[in-house]
Amino acid sequence: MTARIEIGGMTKLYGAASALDAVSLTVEAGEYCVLLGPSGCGKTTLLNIIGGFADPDEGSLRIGGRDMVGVPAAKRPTTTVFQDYALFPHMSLLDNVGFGLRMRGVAKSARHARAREMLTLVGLTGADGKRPSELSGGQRQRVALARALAVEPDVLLLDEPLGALDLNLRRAMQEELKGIQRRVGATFVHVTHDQEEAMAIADRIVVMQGGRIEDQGPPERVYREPATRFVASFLGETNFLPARVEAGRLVTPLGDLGSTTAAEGAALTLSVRPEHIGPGAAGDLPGPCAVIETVFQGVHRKVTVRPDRAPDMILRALLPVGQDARPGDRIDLALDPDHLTILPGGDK
Amino acid sequence: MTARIEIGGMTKLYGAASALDAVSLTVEAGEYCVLLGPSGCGKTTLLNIIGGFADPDEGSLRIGGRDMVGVPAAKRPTTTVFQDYALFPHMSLLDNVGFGLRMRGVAKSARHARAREMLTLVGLTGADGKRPSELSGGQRQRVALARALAVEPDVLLLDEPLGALDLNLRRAMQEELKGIQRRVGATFVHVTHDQEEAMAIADRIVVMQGGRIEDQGPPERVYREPATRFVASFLGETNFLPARVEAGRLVTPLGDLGSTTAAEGAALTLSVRPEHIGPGAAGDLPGPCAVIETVFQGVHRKVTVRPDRAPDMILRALLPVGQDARPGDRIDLALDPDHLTILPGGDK
Amino acid sequence: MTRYALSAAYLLALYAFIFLPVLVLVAFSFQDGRFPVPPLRGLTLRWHAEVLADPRLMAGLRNSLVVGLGSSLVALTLGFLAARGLALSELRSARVLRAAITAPISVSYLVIGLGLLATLNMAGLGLSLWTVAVGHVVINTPLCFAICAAAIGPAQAQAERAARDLGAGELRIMALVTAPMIAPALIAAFLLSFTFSWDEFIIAFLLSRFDLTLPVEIWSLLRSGLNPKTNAVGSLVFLVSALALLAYELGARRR
Amino acid sequence: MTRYALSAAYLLALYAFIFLPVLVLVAFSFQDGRFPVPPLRGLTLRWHAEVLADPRLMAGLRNSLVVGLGSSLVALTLGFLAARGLALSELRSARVLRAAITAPISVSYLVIGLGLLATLNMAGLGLSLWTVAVGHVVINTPLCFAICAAAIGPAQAQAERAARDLGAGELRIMALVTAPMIAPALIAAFLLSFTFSWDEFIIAFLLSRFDLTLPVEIWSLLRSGLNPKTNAVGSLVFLVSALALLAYELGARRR
Repeated sequence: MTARIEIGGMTKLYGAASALDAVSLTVEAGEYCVLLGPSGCGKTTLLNIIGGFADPDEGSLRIGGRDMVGVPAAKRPTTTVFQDYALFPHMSLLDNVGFGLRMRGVAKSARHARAREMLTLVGLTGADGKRPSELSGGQRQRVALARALAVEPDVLLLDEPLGALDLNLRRAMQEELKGIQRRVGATFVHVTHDQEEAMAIADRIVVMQGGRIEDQGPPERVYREPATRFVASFLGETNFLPARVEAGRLVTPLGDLGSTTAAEGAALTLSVRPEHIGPGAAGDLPGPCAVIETVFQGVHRKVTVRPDRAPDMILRALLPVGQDARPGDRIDLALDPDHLTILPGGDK
Repeated sequence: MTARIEIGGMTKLYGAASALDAVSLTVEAGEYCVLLGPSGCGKTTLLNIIGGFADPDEGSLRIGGRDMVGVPAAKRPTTTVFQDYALFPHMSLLDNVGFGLRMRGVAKSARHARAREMLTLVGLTGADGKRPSELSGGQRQRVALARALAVEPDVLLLDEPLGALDLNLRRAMQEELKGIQRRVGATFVHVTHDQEEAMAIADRIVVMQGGRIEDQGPPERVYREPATRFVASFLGETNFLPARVEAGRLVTPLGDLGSTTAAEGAALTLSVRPEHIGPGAAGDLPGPCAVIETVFQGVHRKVTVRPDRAPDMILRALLPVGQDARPGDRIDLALDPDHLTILPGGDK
Repeated sequence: MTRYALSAAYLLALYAFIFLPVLVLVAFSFQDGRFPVPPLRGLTLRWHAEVLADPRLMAGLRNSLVVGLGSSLVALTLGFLAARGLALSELRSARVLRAAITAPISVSYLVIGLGLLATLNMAGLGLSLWTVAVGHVVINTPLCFAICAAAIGPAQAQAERAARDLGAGELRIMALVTAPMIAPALIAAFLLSFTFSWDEFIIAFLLSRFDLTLPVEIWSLLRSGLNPKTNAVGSLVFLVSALALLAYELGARRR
Repeated sequence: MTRYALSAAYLLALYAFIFLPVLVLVAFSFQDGRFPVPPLRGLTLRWHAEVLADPRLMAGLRNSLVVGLGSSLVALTLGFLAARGLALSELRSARVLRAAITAPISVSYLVIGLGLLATLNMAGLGLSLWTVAVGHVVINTPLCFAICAAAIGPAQAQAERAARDLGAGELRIMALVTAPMIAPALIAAFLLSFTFSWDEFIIAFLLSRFDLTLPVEIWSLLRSGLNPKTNAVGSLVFLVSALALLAYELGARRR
């Protein structure tokens, strides 16, 4: 009912470009793993290789300890929830959900019972006889999930499963997906480019770019201590500050940001998220700033400012909504030095 | 170059259902007005009537003081940016943007000059000779904007102009739209169902439902003091608490929430946004709670809790990310009574 | 509003232009007299009865039905298999291969008839209803292919992929997923193919010897000039085409 | 991999089946001898030269070209106007009206030919190349309509709406927006319509008297049996169809 996935040195070329470049990844049995990245980063290729829809050029794939390279999709302990659901439009929901069991030779009454059970699991009790065309987008997504889970796969693969839903429904469904995963216990591998979705749902986020894994770990660790500049900017808005290490101190255009153990003279980049820059006093860093733009976001007001100490720089900060700020105003801001992330390399 | 829009008692029926039900609205000249609501609320119908693509069954429409009912779209001082852009695929960008001027008999050299100017305004300098198919979604959106602005309309109508873009691009384009509106000075009427977009961009938000205007005003006023229960929940997540007025005090299942001037004995509903419920002590309201679910959102951690004082109730609150909370934990929360919105009517 | 009036007038004129010939044909098949020209002297079913009693025409009708149904079934099977194979292949050359099968739609029936005649001559095979049927399979396979190919798109490819993921083999995928999903197109292709065969004259004329199809029999009948009997048998041909069209509207469009 | 081998073998067999007749026809038009059957005795252009020198065949060629080009242009215009009118109307009945124009595609050419003949008889009009052209307009208008109607979709409606918003009138919308947007479909409809007219025998046979189209001339030629000259003229017919197809591939598909 659940299995560990071990991927080693996986490479996949499309022509001269590599969609995957020596990717190694282990997903524990029963884990909810989200592959996150921009389009073209290789996340879907990786999912297709796990599911048996594409062959790797190099590398190993083991699911539950069994070698899977060359095994056709139909014979793998995996099923997939496709991005566009790929329901069978000419079949009732019962027949859609029971299709996998029918292919396995399960008798009609048994597979109907199981299909009803799965429809109940996804909250569609009593809709057995409907056709997919009679359902809303969110309901179709549930049927696709029920169909893939009906054959009790060890690993469920989800290819942008919420991509076709509108924002509110997407946020609701992601909580539900997580709940279903806890109940059925299978390993879930979920591909998305939506970082909010990934952070909300994942046990482990795997951030990919250009066919490589840039970072992986629990959502909070990846958000708060990103391994690379790409990860820092992809997982939410951030400010990058160029910094140099001088006499054991981090020196930025804004001033001295405290002591560090990094190598003397090294050129670094600091990442500071907007929520870690807030109201302050003139003596704080960055201190006095000119407001360029403000955007009301309900919970916060996001301001774009130009600090007096480094007028070439643009910073974004979140203010509490109670604090008014308009373009042209001058405000004092303070940066929280406990939430700096130090990344290698200078300004690019 | 800009004009005031006055709509009075506008009604539009589709069969027996009313798409618009006696809507009256004034948009000031040069204002950025966003019509916000779920699909089917009548916002697009209203836009179509302003643009001349649909006739009202009843009501008046004046633009810049001139009566517009019965005037064809081609003769109105309005142009539209359509949801799917509706660019002319067989024409270069120059010819697309210059099309309206061509129809007005402007000579080739003059309209090309103007089209180049508009392409520069939207950040597409030098792309004159390209075809729409060579552009990305965001660039097409800009061309549609340039094409509609090239004829210097008094009123620009935008029908879900950012609906086809992905989230990051959408947030970037909304700032740009606002900037362009300030530069050209025309009245913008923008239809969307995305409340974040509406709050970020609008001078005036008009929230619609069921063919009626539920609330209108500056984004902050509408977010912080919504006129109705619908507006409170559509503009962001919120908690509704049933309340009664007893001896001049607001009494809720959580306890006494302070004095009020509302009529004695009235059944009311209070709206409290999750960001106004935060960490507190056991003596605060709601006080001790059991955590049901937590969702990591980067800037915050959203928790769903069941307060001990009213175990039938579910509350959602935002915690700072530093504060750890897992399902099953017990935490003390405090509600900020300064940010209560009192809505008429009891629990529905 | 005048724009709509103009459109309506235009459409009416177009309908009259397209349908008038058939209406005249059918109307004068009921003419009580020897000449299918006005004035209409009275209505009679005599000519229709004569057609139904004519053993050669009835044999032609049977032959046409057999050739039409049989050749359409074969053409549909060949076209469906080719369309599915190409639609799902990831070959770069699929577009070219597709064009190559579709191309013969625009090749002259006359050329195909002449070519088949030459080929059969060469192979020393005699002419019969079988050779006519082969000719109709040749002309209708590209048509069936084109209709099936247009119907098989990403939705079918995705559904097949899902079926494969759930453990289905190729035959079951085709029978349980692909074919039912494009059933309206299959029905349309079969019926269109049938009406084309039903109507086809030149290939049937060139490739038959003793057992003739209905159009060839009618052509013989026409040598004695136009009369209400030719109108009556023309109406019969039209009736069968119209039934096929009705079946299409009921079967294919409704789904 | 065996699945691909199987598919490839199937496709090859299908191609052979569809193209063999035409290949045989063309090959034996170069036969140096009196009979278009194996063995191939040698290659000669004699038969092609004879065809080009035959005044009746050359007159037929000219007539066919004139009728084909003229009737296709008229059919395309009628079909385009009807398709645009219907596609953009918001009438509930548009679907029915559309079916009514498309329906005649499946009606027998024989029936249309007989019907037109009866109608012309009735109206007392004589037969000529004009009547053949009218017949071809009747059969090709539904085809042109169907192709244009399939090409005019929401994208065109939206673009027309935008053009109207920017101040364009109906004629300029059609000329500057609708027609250029569906240019590939217009080209396809015109060329397909031309090849159908080019190839058509039965209507041309029934509705002409002195000026004959090429298929009718070839049919006369066939009375004297199959010989390399019939192969040569068949190849000529094929060549023109093939050129139309090539024009389609270059013109319509490339855009």
